[in-house]
Amino acid sequence: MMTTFNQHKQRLGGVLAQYRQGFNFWSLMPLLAVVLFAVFLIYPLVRMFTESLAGTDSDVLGVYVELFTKAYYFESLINSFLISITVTLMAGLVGVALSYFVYRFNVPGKIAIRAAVVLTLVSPPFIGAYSWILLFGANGILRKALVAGGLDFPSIVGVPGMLVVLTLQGLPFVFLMTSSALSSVDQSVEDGSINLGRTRTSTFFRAILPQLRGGISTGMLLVFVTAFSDFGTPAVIGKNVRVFPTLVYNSYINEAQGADFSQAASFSVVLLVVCIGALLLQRSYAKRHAYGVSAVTPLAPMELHGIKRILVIAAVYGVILIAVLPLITVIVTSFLKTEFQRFTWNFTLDGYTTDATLLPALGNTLLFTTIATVTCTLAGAIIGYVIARRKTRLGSTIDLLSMVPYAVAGVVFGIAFSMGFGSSPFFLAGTGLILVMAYFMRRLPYSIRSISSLLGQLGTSAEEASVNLGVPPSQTFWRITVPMIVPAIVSGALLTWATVIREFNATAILYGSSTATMTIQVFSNVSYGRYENASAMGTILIVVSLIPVVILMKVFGKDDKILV
Amino acid sequence: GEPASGETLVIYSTESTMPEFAERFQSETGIELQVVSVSSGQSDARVAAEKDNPQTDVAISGSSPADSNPELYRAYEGSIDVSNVDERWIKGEYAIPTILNPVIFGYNTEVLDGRAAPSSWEELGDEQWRGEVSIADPTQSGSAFNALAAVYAAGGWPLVEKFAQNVVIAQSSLGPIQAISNGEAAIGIGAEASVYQVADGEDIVAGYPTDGIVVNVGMFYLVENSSNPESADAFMNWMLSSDTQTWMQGEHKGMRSTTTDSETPDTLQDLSTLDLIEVPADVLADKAAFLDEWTTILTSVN
Amino acid sequence: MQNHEDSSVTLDGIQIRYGGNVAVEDASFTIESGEFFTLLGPSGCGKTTLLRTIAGFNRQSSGSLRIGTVTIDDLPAHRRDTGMVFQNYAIFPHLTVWENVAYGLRARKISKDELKVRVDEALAMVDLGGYGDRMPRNLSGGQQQRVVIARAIVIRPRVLLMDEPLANLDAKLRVRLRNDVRKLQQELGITTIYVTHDQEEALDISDRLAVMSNGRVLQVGTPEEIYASPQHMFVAKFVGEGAFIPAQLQDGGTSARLANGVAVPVRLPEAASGPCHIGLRPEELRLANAGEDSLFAGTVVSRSYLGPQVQLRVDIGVEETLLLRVPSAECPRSAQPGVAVGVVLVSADVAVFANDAAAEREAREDVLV
Amino acid sequence: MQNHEDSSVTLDGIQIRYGGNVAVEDASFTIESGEFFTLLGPSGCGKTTLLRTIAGFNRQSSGSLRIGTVTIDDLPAHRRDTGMVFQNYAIFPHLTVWENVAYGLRARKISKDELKVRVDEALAMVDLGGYGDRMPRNLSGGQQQRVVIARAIVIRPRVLLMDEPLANLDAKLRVRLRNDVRKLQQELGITTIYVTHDQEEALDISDRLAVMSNGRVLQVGTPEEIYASPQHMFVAKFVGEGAFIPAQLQDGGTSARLANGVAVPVRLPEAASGPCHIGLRPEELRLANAGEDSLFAGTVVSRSYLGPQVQLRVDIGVEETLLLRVPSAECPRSAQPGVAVGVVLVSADVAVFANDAAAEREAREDVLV
Ligand SMILES: Nc1ncnc2c1ncn2[C@@H]1O[C@H](COP(=O)(O)OP(=O)(O)OP(=O)(O)O)[C@@H](O)[C@H]1O
Ligand SMILES: Nc1ncnc2c1ncn2[C@@H]1O[C@H](COP(=O)(O)OP(=O)(O)OP(=O)(O)O)[C@@H](O)[C@H]1O
Ligand SMILES: [Mg+2]
Ligand SMILES: [Mg+2]
Repeated sequence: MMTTFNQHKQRLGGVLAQYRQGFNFWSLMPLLAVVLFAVFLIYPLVRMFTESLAGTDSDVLGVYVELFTKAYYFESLINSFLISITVTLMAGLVGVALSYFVYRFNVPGKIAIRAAVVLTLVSPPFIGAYSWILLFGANGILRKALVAGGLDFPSIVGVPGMLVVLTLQGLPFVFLMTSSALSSVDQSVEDGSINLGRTRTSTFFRAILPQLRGGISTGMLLVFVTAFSDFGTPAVIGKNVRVFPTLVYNSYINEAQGADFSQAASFSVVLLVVCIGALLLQRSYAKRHAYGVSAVTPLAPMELHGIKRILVIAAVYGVILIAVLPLITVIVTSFLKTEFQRFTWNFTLDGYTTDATLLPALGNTLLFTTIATVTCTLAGAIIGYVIARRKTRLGSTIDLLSMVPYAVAGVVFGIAFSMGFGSSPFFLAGTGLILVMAYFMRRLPYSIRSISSLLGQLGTSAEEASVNLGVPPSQTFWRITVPMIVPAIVSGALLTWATVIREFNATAILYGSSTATMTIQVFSNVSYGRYENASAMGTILIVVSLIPVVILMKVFGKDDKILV
Repeated sequence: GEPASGETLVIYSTESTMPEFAERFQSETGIELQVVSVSSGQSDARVAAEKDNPQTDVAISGSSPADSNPELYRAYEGSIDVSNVDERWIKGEYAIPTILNPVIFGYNTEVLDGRAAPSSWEELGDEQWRGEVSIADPTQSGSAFNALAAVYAAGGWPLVEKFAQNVVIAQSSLGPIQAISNGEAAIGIGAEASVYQVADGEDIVAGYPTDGIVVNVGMFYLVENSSNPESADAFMNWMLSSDTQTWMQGEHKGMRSTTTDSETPDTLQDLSTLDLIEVPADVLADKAAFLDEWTTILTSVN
Repeated sequence: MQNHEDSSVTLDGIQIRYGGNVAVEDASFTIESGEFFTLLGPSGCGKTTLLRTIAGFNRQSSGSLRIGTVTIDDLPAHRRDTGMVFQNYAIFPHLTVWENVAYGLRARKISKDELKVRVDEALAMVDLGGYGDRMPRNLSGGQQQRVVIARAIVIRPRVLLMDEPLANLDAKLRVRLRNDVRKLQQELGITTIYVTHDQEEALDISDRLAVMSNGRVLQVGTPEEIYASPQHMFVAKFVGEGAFIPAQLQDGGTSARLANGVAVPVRLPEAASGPCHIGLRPEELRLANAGEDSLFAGTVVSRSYLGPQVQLRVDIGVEETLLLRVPSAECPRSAQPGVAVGVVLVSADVAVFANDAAAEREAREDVLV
Repeated sequence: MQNHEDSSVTLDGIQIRYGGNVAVEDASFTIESGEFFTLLGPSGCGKTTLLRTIAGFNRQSSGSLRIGTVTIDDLPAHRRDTGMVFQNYAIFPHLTVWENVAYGLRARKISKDELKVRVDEALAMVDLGGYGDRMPRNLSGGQQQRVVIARAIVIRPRVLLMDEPLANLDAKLRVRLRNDVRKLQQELGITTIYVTHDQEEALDISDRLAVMSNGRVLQVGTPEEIYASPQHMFVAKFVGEGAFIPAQLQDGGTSARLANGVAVPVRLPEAASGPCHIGLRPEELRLANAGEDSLFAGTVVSRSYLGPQVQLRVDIGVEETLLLRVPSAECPRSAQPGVAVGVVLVSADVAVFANDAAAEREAREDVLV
């Protein structure tokens, strides 16, 4: 009798203690995170979906049926699939090789290489597209030189151009993911394989590569999603190949449709379904190939000599050169005069001085990017921390939700946000706020994941040690947890900054009269043939995106890992 | 209230030269004009999406958006003086005809490489131009639509079919012009003004089809419930003034005036010498069906 | 500052669950003030779980904890005033050695001067006087471990908790550090709960120890009690070496008959019968001299040289081989594998264990991974 | 398949550098065909470096390596036909247990049937018969280690190299696995080079061993030779326990005088004089009985219970304390810290070591981290 009473009292005490601990900042966070996703992700997507069913056609599913029955639409879906899969494979191949070469061999200038890779991540793909036209188009400088030299080199405009540009655009994702996967492979695995009689090559394919599958597939997923949903690149270099994202975008802005967005919404839903499908496939694949190992002794760099070394260096720098060639082109042409929309070899600063939209666009870009980066980094750190450390019932829900934006293409984001927040009851169409919101939600998963996976690796013992030494959990967070994750926060912020600055697909749908960003103006300059202005603005965009990278390098020293 | 200097007016514009108008307008009236460069389709879509909270005062469109959504726009009757506008261009009470742009083509003589340049839509159906005629997507671009309508008028579906075999679809209205400019295409179809942006008279030359030219009328619309209706009115009246129209024609080769009281420079072929036609009535009657047929033909031939 | 008068720790029917699994079952014992108490047991038996519960990182599902006379069940971890030394790298990687040690003190209101004195003192205690400015990544494993120890003792906790603090160090260093730890604890007179799975370490260092298996505390006692009078065969096996042979009690429980027919005198408090196991430790056996009478006759199956001693395994025709340790100087060269030898039982009687099938199975699983 | 007739390994003046640092200096010895040979030494002494050089992962800067009569200096690692068991983590995480073991065989041209037979056989040898389909992450540490062993032996290498294969396992398991390893090696008759820093393990398992310190091989010999006749004080200290006390040789090198005036008989092959150290192992000493004459008189400073034995440290007024191990049953209760006792020297004479200042310093650094 007595004992049961005491047990009751204890149990009650326990519950009370949990309740008391339970209602604080941290227990509110999971809830807030779910609300955040519900409002900024689920709501607009659902609204887009309902809109897609609310067509003026009598048959609500008509648009979907049309998509699969009408060759004009269906072909673009097939085209997009073919192109994206090719691009994904090419980026995978080149990205893995590049990453392995740089990680493994004595290639000089590794920091510069990593910086170059991040840089290519920064520039909007259609800048690359039009640079490629300048270089290898029918009238391209380099193509003409090659032709003059007797090499019959076809114009790059069209499918080859799209493949090149989209592959280069995807390269950094694969590169970065592979690099980080490589860092968890232990040297002893390679030694073990060689010791068992395998050659180095066989060892790479049979023992090392299989362990990278999770990381590589994540990178390739990102390539696929961007390639499948980019309409800026086909718009500039596409030529006669209809691709699905262009269809989505055009259906949104179609003159013939009037104010009926059901087609745009339906197409977006299809795009979303394809990307989510890719995401689910990749997740289950990565899960099957997750080995939960971490390297005690990471793979040691290998000294190559002679011809092998030269070949590897040539391959690496060849790829890097191709990747930065568009950037160089942009910078050079920004100082060239255009006449009749063609560059001449006359120096001018007109590109920088004649465009009235340059300063406002720069201001907008800096403002939105900064706000989005700061909020995204903060929220990402907090939510990532909550997922990793505060075991809550909402944890798996948040985890799942934070996955979705990976698969939501920029166009779809734009359309969903425009439908969700553009008009009543929010009236945010064209405002800076709606842009920042979209940027925030697109990048949030990246921030969350980088923090939660780092914390998972670090383990809890340092934090427990702090609590054990009498420092309450709230202070422990600031004094132990935060300092330990600062490097990850910083490099995550850097990546957010770089990718938000170049955002185009969602921005194109959401921007308004006073909120045009640099990428929008570059695109409009390219479309109107104001190439010197486009190049000048592109150059400024490149410089601006580089600033934080440079600052970080100064602050954190020349640790090349900061760029990953 | 009165239009006030210091106000900010917004325009969704399809005209690449609009920033220069804006500069001039501000220096003359003190009213700032913010230009958002969009295509006709984008302009329509935005105005529709923003109907509860309009973000622009004026919109340019080539696709008669007020026909289907009159509630989005404001009739100009009473606030804009269109007395100097040539009657031919006036279509309804919403669209303000401000700029004329005949849809023609340009060609790159280097790419022609000795071949005779085509002089009519009919000739564009000739097999020798397979893959060398660049045109924007008629389902997206007003000028491409008008060009297609002219092709149809010149030779009906048989000609459209031959034409479809030759075209390369560019991804924007200015794409075809850029394609001839950088040598990607031999022939590019577009508005006269855009052709003259790249036509230097040597390599790139403007060509006027002899079997019917449809004129793109740059229609300006006043947006319903916009924030600065008075300034919008002031702007439109300024646009249609003979001063502005004279300056426009002098400054931008190929931009033609809708008005009768402005001076036309003689560097261009006079409008009256061109074989102007209307978009055929059966096309106008069901635009969607016409475009459907076009996309079907296009997908079937390549 | 703290009441160090009574810093005994009392566990009263502690049960700890992870979801549906019981990790610790009904642990009840008291650790005296100033005592060095060890939790000993194989991997996964619940040692860490119990320690973390005392520190306040897990909550027991039932039972109660006291430090001194105060119940601490509802005290959050950061107010329990226990210093914990974690098994692994719980060092703060972003702080210098000095700041690592000062960390806990800074949370308390202490003057700058006293802070400095106490941190320096703690560093000196663990022989890291000159290392204050180093970052942890520039220390060897042993040095890192000492930083963590200094960090825990500098706050003068009422109870010091150490979770396999020496597990990752090499043998020589482990022995040296365990002596240091013991000396430090005695100087400070601090109640210490130490976790290890190394039986020699546990015997060497502890005032008393608890042997655990599968979440249950099998026996609590001094090293002598545990080694010499194990209450369970699992304890006997885990804490020392020897052969554990199935036998049949006879003569009212005064002797046990092995499968080979030999009867061995056993010590048993009361009359009993039935199947059992007897335990024969190496030091209870020796080789018979030539011509000497011996209880067991067998064949050497292996001989290995351990330095001071030679270890022999002798097959006497039962399930297990006997284990003998002969001083190297005394071990006849002739005692090689295959040679017949006699084995003398040195002690008057031997330990005997009841056959508890369940306990047997568990014990075997635990020991043999 | 391979010529197993002569798989001896000969090191001839091997020097190995990392950049400017010499990691291994002038190693010259031969490991006989079928021998179990151990490299023993403290952390950082160059054991792994030497092993990796034999496997072909490092290249020596000078000297030459032979397996049998063939020089292998220019043979790439994957053609040396050595099976290596890595200390840790060398398991392929993406392959099942079965595929891990099959991995090396697949690189060879072997029929499907033979592959299956050999892999199953190897798994059976390490008691992992039923585990073929498991992924490594679902195995315990001991099981993983056995997979790695199976993987190395299945290719029937000419030489088996094992780098601290048991270092991360707990004590009980380590002892069990080392017996398994030894048995396996004897069954297969495979030349084995084993690396450890655990002296007991080295003595127990090896046919012969090499003791290394700071890149130099100090002594090569059988366990008995190493333990009982160490050539360097470092070897004596590292391989066993005891007190090493500074002394002064006298009487032409037949005895040594300690700082407290006591003279101890020493064994020295030839006459010598001057300062030296004597080494006193625990088994060379015992407590004097009441009234018995004893060489040393001292005071107990610590007593700890190790189970079969009690360990005492006795201060005899010199730099180091004597270390005694008394069988628990024989140790008087009275021998507690602070009590005066006599200590008898059991052996006729004791080991003596020349004072080599440099060697001394190195040895100390090595042992005391
Ligand atoms: N967080 C957890 N969730 C679920 N089960 C757990 C958790 N931590 C430990 N366990 C389980 O509880 C049991 C006791 O684990 P504990 O860590 O206390 O063992 P231990 O005695 O410290 O072992 P070791 O010597 O390996 O550290 C084990 O069966 C373990 O698998
Ligand atoms: N890759 C390397 N580069 C430079 N120095 C090295 C490298 N690997 C080892 N060393 C150095 O060479 C020496 C010998 O190292 P080795 O790893 O062979 O020691 P070990 O005897 O195996 O030690 P442990 O018992 O700790 O494994 C050490 O001083 C070590 O710091
Ligand atoms: Mg534990
Ligand atoms: Mg090593």
